[in-house]
Amino acid sequence: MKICYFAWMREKMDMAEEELTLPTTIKTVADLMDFLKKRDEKGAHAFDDSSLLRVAVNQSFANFDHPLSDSDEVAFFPPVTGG
Amino acid sequence: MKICYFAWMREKMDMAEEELTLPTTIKTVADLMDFLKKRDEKGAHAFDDSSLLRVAVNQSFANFDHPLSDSDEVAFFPPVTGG
Amino acid sequence: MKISVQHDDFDVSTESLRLTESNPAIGAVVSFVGHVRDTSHNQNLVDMTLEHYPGMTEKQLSEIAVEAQKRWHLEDLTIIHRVGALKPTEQIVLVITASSHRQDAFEAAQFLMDWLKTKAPFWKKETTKDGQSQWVEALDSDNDAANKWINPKT
Amino acid sequence: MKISVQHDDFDVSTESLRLTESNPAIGAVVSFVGHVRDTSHNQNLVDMTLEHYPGMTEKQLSEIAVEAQKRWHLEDLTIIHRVGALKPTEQIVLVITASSHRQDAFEAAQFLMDWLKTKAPFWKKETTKDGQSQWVEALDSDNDAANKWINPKT
Repeated sequence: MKICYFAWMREKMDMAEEELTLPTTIKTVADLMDFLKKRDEKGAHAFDDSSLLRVAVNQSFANFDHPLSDSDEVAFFPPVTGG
Repeated sequence: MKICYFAWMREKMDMAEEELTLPTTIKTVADLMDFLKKRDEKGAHAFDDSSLLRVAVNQSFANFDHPLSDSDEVAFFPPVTGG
Repeated sequence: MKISVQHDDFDVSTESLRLTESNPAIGAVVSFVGHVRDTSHNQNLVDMTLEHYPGMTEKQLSEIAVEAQKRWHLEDLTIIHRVGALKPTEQIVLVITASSHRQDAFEAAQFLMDWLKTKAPFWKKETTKDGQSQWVEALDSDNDAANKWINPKT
Repeated sequence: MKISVQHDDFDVSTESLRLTESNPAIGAVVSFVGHVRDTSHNQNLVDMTLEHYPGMTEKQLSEIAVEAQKRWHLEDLTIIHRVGALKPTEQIVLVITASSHRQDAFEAAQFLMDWLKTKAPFWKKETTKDGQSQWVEALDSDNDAANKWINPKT
């Protein structure tokens, strides 16, 4: 699975993207967020308040209960501010 | 008094403007319209259907009951179609 | 604020950058451009001639512009209206509104066009390929659009 | 229909005339341009950097454009959004809608901007003279504006 980070999520995670082989226990976006939050200090900080986060699965906005498979591209970022 | 005609009113009256010394019987725009309608063939034709006409007195839109004085500039024209 | 009645064509970029380049408070610029449209169904419009009432036109456009500035927070605005003979697809009218926020710019531009359409003394005459020419008739829909704005929003 | 995400600046006149010069059915062209605004109160913004999500950005902009074409009668539309570092007063975004009638062009342009603001993955970071930089926060008012359009008008 490819995970992308944008804006301050990229800064907090200190990387723009990573490849991850999905642990079998991860079924949804929420599971993945929980996994990344517990993985290390950076994850704990970045995923501390999930109400600040938005998620895209395969480049479409998704809810936290969206199911995941290993071939998905998931992105975490703050609410958008373009225009 | 200066009287101006625009668009098809100019064509029907066959002039863009004229100077007229106000007969003392003319107190309002409606009086003037009635006078011009009765003056000649062109006036009869141009002022035939007053519902098609708009009036400006001193370059502001005015109703037919607007009072007139000899120093006024009056204009007759169809509804505007700019923009 | 710039208001102009002219035969010459205008350039939207030039006119909008004139407003924004020295004013960092401007975040939103809305431009409306009206074009000569071939409404004759079989595309045989040769040209459109715009007549106006010199003096009253500028007066009416100024009054409409002042009203827009009263109702919305605008940093600046521009109205340019062409007169004389114009060909299909040519630009007829330009309205630009510049504001900190896009809602004000959008609403003010729409207001300016709706009122200009019913309150500024311009008249259009179309000439078609068969040599016929006729005055364009006013639309009820333009009156309806203008009437929406009679009362400032509360 | 043209959709572009680019660092290069754009020219409003060039982009709008590209739509109108060969299409005599177009009577109304509405352009919206967003500019880098100095919102730092004491005018000490040095620059604004726009980041985006390549791939998803183009996908979202296309979906928004298609939705606008479903809801309004549009002859054509253009969306250009800049990314990278931009200075105060510079142009950020351009939306152009071209239609036979101005109401369609105005509403569609407003819709495109309201949805772009909440659905297109762009993020702004401001750098001020004191060397501080911070991510711009999303506004509730932008969500409210976007939500107005959830249901197509009946």
